[in-house]
Amino acid sequence: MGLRKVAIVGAGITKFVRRAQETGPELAYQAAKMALDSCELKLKDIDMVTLGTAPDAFDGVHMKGEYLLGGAGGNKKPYIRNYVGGGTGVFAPIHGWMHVASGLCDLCMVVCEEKMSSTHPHPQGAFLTIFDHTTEQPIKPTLIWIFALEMRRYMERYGLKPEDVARVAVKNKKNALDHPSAQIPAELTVEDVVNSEVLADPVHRLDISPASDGAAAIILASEHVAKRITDKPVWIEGVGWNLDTAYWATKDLYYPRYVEKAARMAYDMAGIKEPHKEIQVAEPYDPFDYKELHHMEGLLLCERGEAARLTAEGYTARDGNLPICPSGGALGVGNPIAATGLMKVIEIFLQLRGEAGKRQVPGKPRVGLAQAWGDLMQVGTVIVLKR
Amino acid sequence: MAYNEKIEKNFECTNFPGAIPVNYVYTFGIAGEKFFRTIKDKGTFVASKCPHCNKLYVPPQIYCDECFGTLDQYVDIGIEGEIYSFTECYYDFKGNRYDEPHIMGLIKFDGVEGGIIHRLNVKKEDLKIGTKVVAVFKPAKSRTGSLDDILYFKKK
Amino acid sequence: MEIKNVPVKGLSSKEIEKVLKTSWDPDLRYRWDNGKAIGRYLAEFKKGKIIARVCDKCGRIMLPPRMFCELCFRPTDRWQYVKDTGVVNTFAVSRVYWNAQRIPPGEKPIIPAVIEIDGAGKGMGILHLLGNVEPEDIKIGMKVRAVWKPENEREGSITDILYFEPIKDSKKANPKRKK
Amino acid sequence: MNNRVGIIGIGCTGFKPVTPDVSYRELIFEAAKKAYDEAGLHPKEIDSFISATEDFMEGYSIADEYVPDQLGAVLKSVHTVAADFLQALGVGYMMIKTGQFKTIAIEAHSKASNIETLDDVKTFGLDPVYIRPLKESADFIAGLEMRRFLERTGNTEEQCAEVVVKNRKNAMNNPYAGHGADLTVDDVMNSHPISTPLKHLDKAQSSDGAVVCVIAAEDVAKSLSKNPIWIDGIMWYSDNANVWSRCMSEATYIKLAAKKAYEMAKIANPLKDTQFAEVCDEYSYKELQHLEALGIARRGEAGYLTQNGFTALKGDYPVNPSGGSLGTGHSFEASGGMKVFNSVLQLRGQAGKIQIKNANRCIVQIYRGVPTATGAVAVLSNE
Repeated sequence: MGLRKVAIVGAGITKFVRRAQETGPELAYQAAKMALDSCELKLKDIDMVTLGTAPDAFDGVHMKGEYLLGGAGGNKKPYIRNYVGGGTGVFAPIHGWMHVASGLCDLCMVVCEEKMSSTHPHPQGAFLTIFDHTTEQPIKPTLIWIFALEMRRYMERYGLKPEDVARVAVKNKKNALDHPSAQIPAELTVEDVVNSEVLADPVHRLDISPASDGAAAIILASEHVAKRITDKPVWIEGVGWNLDTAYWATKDLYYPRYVEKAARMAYDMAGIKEPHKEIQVAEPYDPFDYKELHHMEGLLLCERGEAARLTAEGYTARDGNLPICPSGGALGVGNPIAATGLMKVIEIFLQLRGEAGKRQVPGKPRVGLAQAWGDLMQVGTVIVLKR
Repeated sequence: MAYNEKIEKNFECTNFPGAIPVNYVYTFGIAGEKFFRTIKDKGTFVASKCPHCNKLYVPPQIYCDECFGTLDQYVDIGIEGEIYSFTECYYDFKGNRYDEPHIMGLIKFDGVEGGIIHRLNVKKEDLKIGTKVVAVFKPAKSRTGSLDDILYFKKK
Repeated sequence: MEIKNVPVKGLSSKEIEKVLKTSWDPDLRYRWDNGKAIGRYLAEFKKGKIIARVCDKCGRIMLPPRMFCELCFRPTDRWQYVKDTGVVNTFAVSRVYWNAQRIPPGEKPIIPAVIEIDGAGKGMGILHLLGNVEPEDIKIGMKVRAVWKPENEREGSITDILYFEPIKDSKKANPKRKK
Repeated sequence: MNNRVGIIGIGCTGFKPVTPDVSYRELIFEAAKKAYDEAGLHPKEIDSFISATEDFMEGYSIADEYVPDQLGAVLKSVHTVAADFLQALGVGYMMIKTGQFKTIAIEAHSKASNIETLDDVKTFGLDPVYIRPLKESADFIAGLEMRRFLERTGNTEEQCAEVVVKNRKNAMNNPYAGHGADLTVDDVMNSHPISTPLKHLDKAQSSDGAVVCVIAAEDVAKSLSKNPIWIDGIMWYSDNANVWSRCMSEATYIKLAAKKAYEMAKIANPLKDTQFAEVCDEYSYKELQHLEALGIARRGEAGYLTQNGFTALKGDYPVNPSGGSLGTGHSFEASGGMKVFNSVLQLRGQAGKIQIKNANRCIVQIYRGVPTATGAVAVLSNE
């Protein structure tokens, strides 16, 4: 008995915005409805629903999975919320894959939502409590610190300059000009980024993705059902996820070994031997610009320490050899955490179908990848899609 | 045995305090805005309508529970409903005990899905499932567009 | 299908003032049981000492201490004091407080660092602060030492160490460092 | 057929009102070590891990960060569901059914005693626009539901009290339960109201504890374990997200979940095909409501059956022989873990004083508590 094949057959996404008037369930609804409409399905056709959303502390509702349920189409259905911090957006479709691949259902809807603007005055308050309550929180850390600590370690290891990293922000924010959901697309220069306000050196303001509200959804189908729904199914060929120790200060931050582990799990399943040759378009997670470089290396899409040089050479541009974040990524489209990850999956889905419009990468790619990262420099989630 | 060492003296049991320091501001959403604006401006309730399934929802929601279609029509359903269930609640949201219980009810409206959960101001003998009730609002001037614009439901 | 029109408009900072809202300040307070490992760790902080746990199977000397070895998955075997000196593994120079409020210009930045503690296993770092040093003088690999609160002010918390400062006589310490 | 999923190891710390001597990490380690030892596996040999947890119960804004170490799951495939243990077990079941995974560990725990403001946390789960601003205890939702349920089905408050008496008595003989007591119906009826008709003794008090369970594909389960417990069926369902849109006189989510789980397990009549059930009794009336939704009792008859000893430990069909949440203590996301653990002991014949004779098959059911309408049903067997 071989594995059941699972395809993405439809997708929906809201605009990513700094503050939405819509409630969380309303955001989820907008994305879910659009996904259903995109493949001409009704909610009653959907057997099961899985929802991905990051901390309860964003939307500001304890057990927010239950709160979002109705808008996500979960009423009177098997519905569950999955969660791996910032890695959730790419994990949610993996969770959906489990639903269909297990044979428990033929059609599963995957919805991701985040409404960060509910936190007042700023979501950073919720980030204090990601650190260990006893051994770290008393010194009042903030999320930006941990990125700054990791970014410095990474830059020091490979002798990178701020400009080397800033190119990622420039590229992605520019790519986002063509994305209808984009919150902060912009035409910037490397100087703009390195001269922007220092938050926690080496992290500058324009190195960071914004806080956002938004939602995204996809529809997954088993092989025989997918073929009835669309003549352009995109298959989930590999899934991988990995969680590193919570004692984050006891590992070397220069390399995301958990991303490599997750990638290898997905590549093994997809039968990919040489990812740098076989992956034709990728959407690694880029909440901070250096993270894209970090993740390219962890995903084995290039040699360690090479990602910055490849970026400078245009290798990762939309028309480069290996387009990276052609959507505009979290840096340009915005970062409603879980919805961002699913936005990346949707981008690869569209790229492989040749339906990415102005963002379409050349060469009719057949194999693509999306990846997200999360927690205390801990989680890698990877999905490999094929046409 | 899971450990070689365990705590054996009760004064070695220590704990460490902490908190999650977060504050929130919630928008009422597309349907909620309509609902509370109508309460504020007109002192009545609106439901959202699904023309396809011929269903009404209160509080209004932007989707139909039946067909999942998008709802953007709103219908005035008036302020009269009936008690679907009720309870005398003895504790507040922090677990503090009241001297006198608060009477809470779920009020359903004829021909409308959903309902409104709010305080009841009803005599003991009328506190029954099925009793017809009507909403009592704050004076129009002092209404802000919030759940507290409804003072309570009383017997019709 | 190409995605062209997407729902949800978003509100400007002015528009948000005009829509109806409600607020909530939840009171979310906890008292976390320290248990054996962290209980002892904090008790030793009060005494001005840092203590680790050792797994005799893999030989790791672990900070913060734990009663189990997460890699061997067995109980750890013994306590071991480590030094209150260490090496800067990485650091940042923060112009923001925990709540993203900016530190006023002219005031000193906060300098968080991962410090690998001497005597603990390789790579065993803890998150703490650097002090008594100018940001430009800090180097990865620099030797530092804990500056403790006066004994009568310690309360059994990691903040019993105020910060770590460079060790003057270290070869790697920058001679330009101002007092 | 060779594609069943079996439980091959389960560890439980027991449930107590407080656990001041261990950190949450130490608590979970103990359960994990027991489970892995029973399964004969080192965590390095386990394919994937699932934890069931909610942020504000842990006091972390991203609670899933702190899952891996005490499970021995560092650099392993680990994920979290914001759901009950039983739903996590369902996800594990699904994962094995994909064919990509052979062994999976599932974890849930409660350190509810560490939450100073548990009432505030529960209120924080209410709808922020339509319910929370009323500033009432979250339990008033249960009061509303209990009233409607009793009124519409004819079950009585006294019959709910019988549930409390039965379950807390059962717990006296369960070494893993922390709230055993010998009560009378009058004790329950005279306890102070929380939100009428719900009274203090109708509500399970919270408890701390951890459960870890290892499941495996049939071939692996048979090779590793002498007495695997099979998951014959498992499914979870949610009713309408909005409290005001639900039918309060029945547990629709369990009706739906039970139908699927029974279908998977090929159960036509739960009373005939299973010998006992562990059902959610976070509030006393919930046990009756769930028994009716599970088809163990007909509508309106659950209270009568309880009163007549049908569901007692020595009755025709014991319900919550462990003591349930009322007797064990409400352990939030770990509730399903407590129920699965006790059911596994029963099916293996290791339940000691509360052992039910000839127990081959049982029903385990959970509910996620107010304000949710989410629940799950599983059918477990030893054959």
